Amino acid sequence: MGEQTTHPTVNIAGNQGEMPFAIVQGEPLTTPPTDLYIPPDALEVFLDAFEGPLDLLLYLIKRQNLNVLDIPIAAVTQQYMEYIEMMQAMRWELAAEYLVMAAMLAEIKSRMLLPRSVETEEEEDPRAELVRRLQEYEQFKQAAQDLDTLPRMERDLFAAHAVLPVIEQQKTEVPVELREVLLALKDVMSRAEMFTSHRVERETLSLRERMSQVLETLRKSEGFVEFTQLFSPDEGRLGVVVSFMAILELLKAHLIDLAQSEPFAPIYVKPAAPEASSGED
Amino acid sequence: MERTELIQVLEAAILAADGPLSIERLLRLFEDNDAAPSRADVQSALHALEEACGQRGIELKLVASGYRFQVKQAIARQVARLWEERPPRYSRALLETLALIAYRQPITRGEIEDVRGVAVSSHIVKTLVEREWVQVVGHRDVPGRPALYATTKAFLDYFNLQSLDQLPSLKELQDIDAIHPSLDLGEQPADETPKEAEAEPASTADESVTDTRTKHQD
Amino acid sequence: MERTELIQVLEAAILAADGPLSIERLLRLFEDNDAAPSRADVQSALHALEEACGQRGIELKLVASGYRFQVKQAIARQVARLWEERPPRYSRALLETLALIAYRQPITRGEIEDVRGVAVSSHIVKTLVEREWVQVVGHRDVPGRPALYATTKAFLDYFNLQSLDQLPSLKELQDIDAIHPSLDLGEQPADETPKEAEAEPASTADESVTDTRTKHQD
Repeated sequence: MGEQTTHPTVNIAGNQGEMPFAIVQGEPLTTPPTDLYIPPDALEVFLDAFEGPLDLLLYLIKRQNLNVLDIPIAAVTQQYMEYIEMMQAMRWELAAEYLVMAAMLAEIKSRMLLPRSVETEEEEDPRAELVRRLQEYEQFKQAAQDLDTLPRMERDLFAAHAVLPVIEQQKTEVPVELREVLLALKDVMSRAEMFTSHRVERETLSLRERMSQVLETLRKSEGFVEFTQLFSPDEGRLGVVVSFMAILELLKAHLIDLAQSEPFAPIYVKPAAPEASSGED
Repeated sequence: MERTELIQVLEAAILAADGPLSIERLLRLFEDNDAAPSRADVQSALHALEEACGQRGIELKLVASGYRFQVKQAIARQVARLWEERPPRYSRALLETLALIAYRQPITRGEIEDVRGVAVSSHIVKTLVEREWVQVVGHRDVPGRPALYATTKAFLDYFNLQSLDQLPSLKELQDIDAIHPSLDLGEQPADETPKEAEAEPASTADESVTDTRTKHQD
Repeated sequence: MERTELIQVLEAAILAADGPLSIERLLRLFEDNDAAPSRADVQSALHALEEACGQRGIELKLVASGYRFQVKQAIARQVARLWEERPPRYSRALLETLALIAYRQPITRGEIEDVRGVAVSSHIVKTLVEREWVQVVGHRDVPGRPALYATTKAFLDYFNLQSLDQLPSLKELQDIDAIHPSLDLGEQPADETPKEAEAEPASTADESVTDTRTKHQD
């Protein structure tokens, strides 16, 4: 919503013809209507231009260069009512706030007409509350305009940015706790419905570890490894058994091959691949 | 750490960051550094950086959440041509709501509506919250426990301010007593304002607008 | 247009833009300008700008789509600490992949995908290999010869384990919440190992998830 169409010029008297007050069927209305007649087409625009009854009332007062502190309540009320009636006649759904204001004005007007009782000291001016609200509203209407004129980002200010170059060998050492890994495994296993198995897996793990070790040894030696080299006697019988199981396991999985040139000759272990280390993934 | 190097790192960091950087955040850059600069070192380096911008197209600016570099206002219009889209404009309703939150915070939606005399659309509140200009800071302890809104640092940053103090001051309210001194309303504090207020109530508003505008045009 | 001003506008524009700016785009900034600089002017100004960076934390770089300022390589690492505040976290997908490699090694990517039910991104595998927690220990002799992944000593070291045995069994995992966070798992007796390992070593390695389940139901 543009400022031009929404801001009724605050200071009216003798200060016309700058910005169009509204555009009606292509014709700019540079002067806010000075009497109560508003072209029917303009009425909607007119109403849109106000942020509510206080805004409209403020406009009516300012238009006549009246002091907010000393509103001729009868005249203003009459004008306000005429707007409201006109709008109602056009069958626009008026926001309830406009009608509430109409009632308030009517009440103030009637209270102003009542003769003052002399005894009641410190009687409040019936307009006091209205004046307070009008001023308060005007205060923030102004504050909003001021805010709008502050230099602001995107419109008047632009932040300056430089990019960060790709940082060489930047190791992002993300800390991970084992517990997190285990929780992840638990999740994936539950998803895969693996927990129905009641097997004890601890052994399998040592077996699997050994399988990996055997494969790694093979990979590092880039070819044949003598069978016996895959065992380390200092691990004891247990270690030897696990190594042996691992080799059998790898054989069964066709991950390694055994080769022997003649009976009782040394047995060699090699990766099952035609070529040792090619094309990962 | 060498002062020259410090200045360079500060410049680069502020330029590389996604938003303004506070001194605290800048200090943390050197935390594990053996020769970590002191707060005073950093402040003095920032000062040097500010001065070094004299001949440059950008300036170092301190806003609510810290330091940022921004295009100098004098050439901002020229640079703005980079973007085809016009900058967003905000409706009066939104600006009035925002102004009320800024000046009266913390404030409920109902209280905003009381002043504006019309309902505040949820759309406006949503926009303000989404832009991170406004946040809910609590709830008023009345039936319905309405949310209390306040402005954020991002709001100040956006409007190039360091603190709420820097907002343009509100136009003074005038006492109706100025007209009818016999009627003591007792509500408003009876300060010295009425005298000046009497002078020309309507014009002050307009003047301040023009002031601000001309100030920021050059 | 003054050369000084031109340099300022170019600097500001390149810093304010969202991406690199080509000479053409920069020239368009002055399109309606009476004293619009020539292409040669702009180029010479850019050169001056480049030289002016000597003592600064940033440098002017020409990349494929144009000019941009970037933090000098020498201090980039220091500046990058701005983002270190929030320690990065590995994704669930990465942790699951790691866990599956640990428990099911040697394992192919396809097998990991079978269990997880979703594709494993190469990025994850790359991260794990770069971190040296996982290595390729061979290739499965099936079409495509997929790599077989296994965990490394560095993996054990990082998690303070002496061997994979110290990881809780799958069964124990079900009660993981009962496991002490410090995971002092080294107490478990190792002597039953051979017997049960004998039980059916092959199945776990090769056969699919479902097979394992059905075979080992008591």
